[in-house]
Amino acid sequence: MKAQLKELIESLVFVSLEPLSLDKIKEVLEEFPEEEVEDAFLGLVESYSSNQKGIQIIQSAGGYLFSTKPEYDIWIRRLLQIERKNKLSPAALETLAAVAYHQPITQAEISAIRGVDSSHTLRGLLQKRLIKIVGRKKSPGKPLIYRTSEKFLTYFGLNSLKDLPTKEELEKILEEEQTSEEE
Amino acid sequence: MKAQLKELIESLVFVSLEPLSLDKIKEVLEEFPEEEVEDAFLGLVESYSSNQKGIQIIQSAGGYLFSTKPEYDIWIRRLLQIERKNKLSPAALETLAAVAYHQPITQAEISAIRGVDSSHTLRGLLQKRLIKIVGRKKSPGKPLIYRTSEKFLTYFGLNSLKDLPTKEELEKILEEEQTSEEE
Amino acid sequence: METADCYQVKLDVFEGPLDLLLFLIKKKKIDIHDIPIAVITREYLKYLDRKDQINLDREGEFLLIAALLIHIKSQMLLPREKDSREDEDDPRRILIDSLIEHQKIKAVSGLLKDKEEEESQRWKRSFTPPLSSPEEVELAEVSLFDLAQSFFTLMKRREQENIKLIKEKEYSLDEKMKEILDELKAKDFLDFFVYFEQQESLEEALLAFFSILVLIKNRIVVAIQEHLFHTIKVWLRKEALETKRP
Repeated sequence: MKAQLKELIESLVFVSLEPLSLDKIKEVLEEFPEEEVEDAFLGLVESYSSNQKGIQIIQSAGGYLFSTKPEYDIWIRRLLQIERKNKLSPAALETLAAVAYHQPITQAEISAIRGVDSSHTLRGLLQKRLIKIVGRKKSPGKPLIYRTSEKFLTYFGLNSLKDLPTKEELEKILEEEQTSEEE
Repeated sequence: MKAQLKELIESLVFVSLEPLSLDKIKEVLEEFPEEEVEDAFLGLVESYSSNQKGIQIIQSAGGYLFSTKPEYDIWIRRLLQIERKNKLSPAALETLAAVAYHQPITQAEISAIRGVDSSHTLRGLLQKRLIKIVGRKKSPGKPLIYRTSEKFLTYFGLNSLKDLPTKEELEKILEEEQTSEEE
Repeated sequence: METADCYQVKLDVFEGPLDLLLFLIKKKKIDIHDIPIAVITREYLKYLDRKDQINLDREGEFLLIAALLIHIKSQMLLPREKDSREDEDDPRRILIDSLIEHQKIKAVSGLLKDKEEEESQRWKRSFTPPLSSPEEVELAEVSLFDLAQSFFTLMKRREQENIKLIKEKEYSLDEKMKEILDELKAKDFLDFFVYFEQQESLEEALLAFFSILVLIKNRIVVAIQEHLFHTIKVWLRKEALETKRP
């Protein structure tokens, strides 16, 4: 049964509409002992981590899903006849970074951090659903407050916000950058 | 390269929206010798024919595609049903919006605002505890009146209903839709 | 049309007003924590001199920073009392903090760019076999924005039906019913559509609609459509008035 359980989980990850979490797998496989499900799941992830497969299991937004390897991108695009995907503008990326690190955050705060008015960029990100409105700040004018969305995580292939470097790590990166530039 | 070619073909079958024929694979992988592609393809099909996998390569409508095994059908259905139920449908969202901005409100009023009968959707929202019945209207027929619930606030991360974006704010966000799309 | 970020400087080596400052700081190889403002303002003015054309929007940002620099400079020149909060009060602090913050954000956006690049090359299956019992179509992610948007789109849709919205006025069904009855007493009948268009807000229109429905249901008025697709006329039932209180 164990081998079958692994196969079963494999099919679930395969058909899932979104990154599938272990919790949801357990919920679906309620008639099986939890530990067995967990073991089978770990076995599955391990078997996919070998380099012999064209498809991988990746972690994204708190769940697992199948994905192709980046190196096959050109042929896949050739098959699907899809042009290179549009990338976000530097302004959009910077605004996203500000939201990601300072959330919950208002438009005024983002503009202050970036040093330029960010309302337009913010609108674009909202349209793309990379950020979302989560409420209002209890301050004069009651401005709307923003957070990054689930889609933000999947778009950048992040499992959670914790995947981003911490503020301390960032400071270290910046220091290194400074020294290397001087050489 | 042979192993990689097998992986590459695996990715192509994986992403293909329709059964993928060997001819199409050869067309996409034009820079590789035909026999090599053929060999790799056969190797791939063979490696998937073992019973150790939850997903299989099956032949359908003149091509090949990945599929789950029929015996896992019940769990797959269970998963997809759970996933679907977890999300609010556009109809549910629209109804919820009508309640949020017009509460207290009756079913007839919601249906009038939306222009479609909303009784079914309303029931669903009631079951999800996103709205609640707060009494009856003192009008003929004494219709039930609805309000959004506490759960509604937590679901959307709101402190109070006053936190909902106003029409003006939303219009500001939406007005430059065209321009921000270009980013 | 160049939009919101148009006052960003776009050169190969740097971009944006704060970056200019950062760039200058790096170029002078000075410690960010010890900014000699005079040098920087001089550099900045030289930079402006070199430009043949000045975009006011763009330079406004620079001027803002220049003003900030001058302000800081003047504050530094004034004799200051030593106290424990000195570090917090140090005007340079604000600038330094925002510079560091901005540098961090820059670093993260570089990282996000790489992630985006990699992720865009990973392909996932975005479809699933259909279920035999079709449930409602689901939505990507539901946020407050979605909620508000769906409401206001709904309103827009209604708005196009010649009904204005907004207005905070409070109406009650009873008041509206009375208003309709008064109108009916004054005229012989009400043209349903004309009356509808006279309503100031969507709420009021809705209320009018319900009032009429209630009046019809209670057999106080009668609505008659003479031909298909014709307007509906609302008539008062004479006998109803005598037996029922409006």
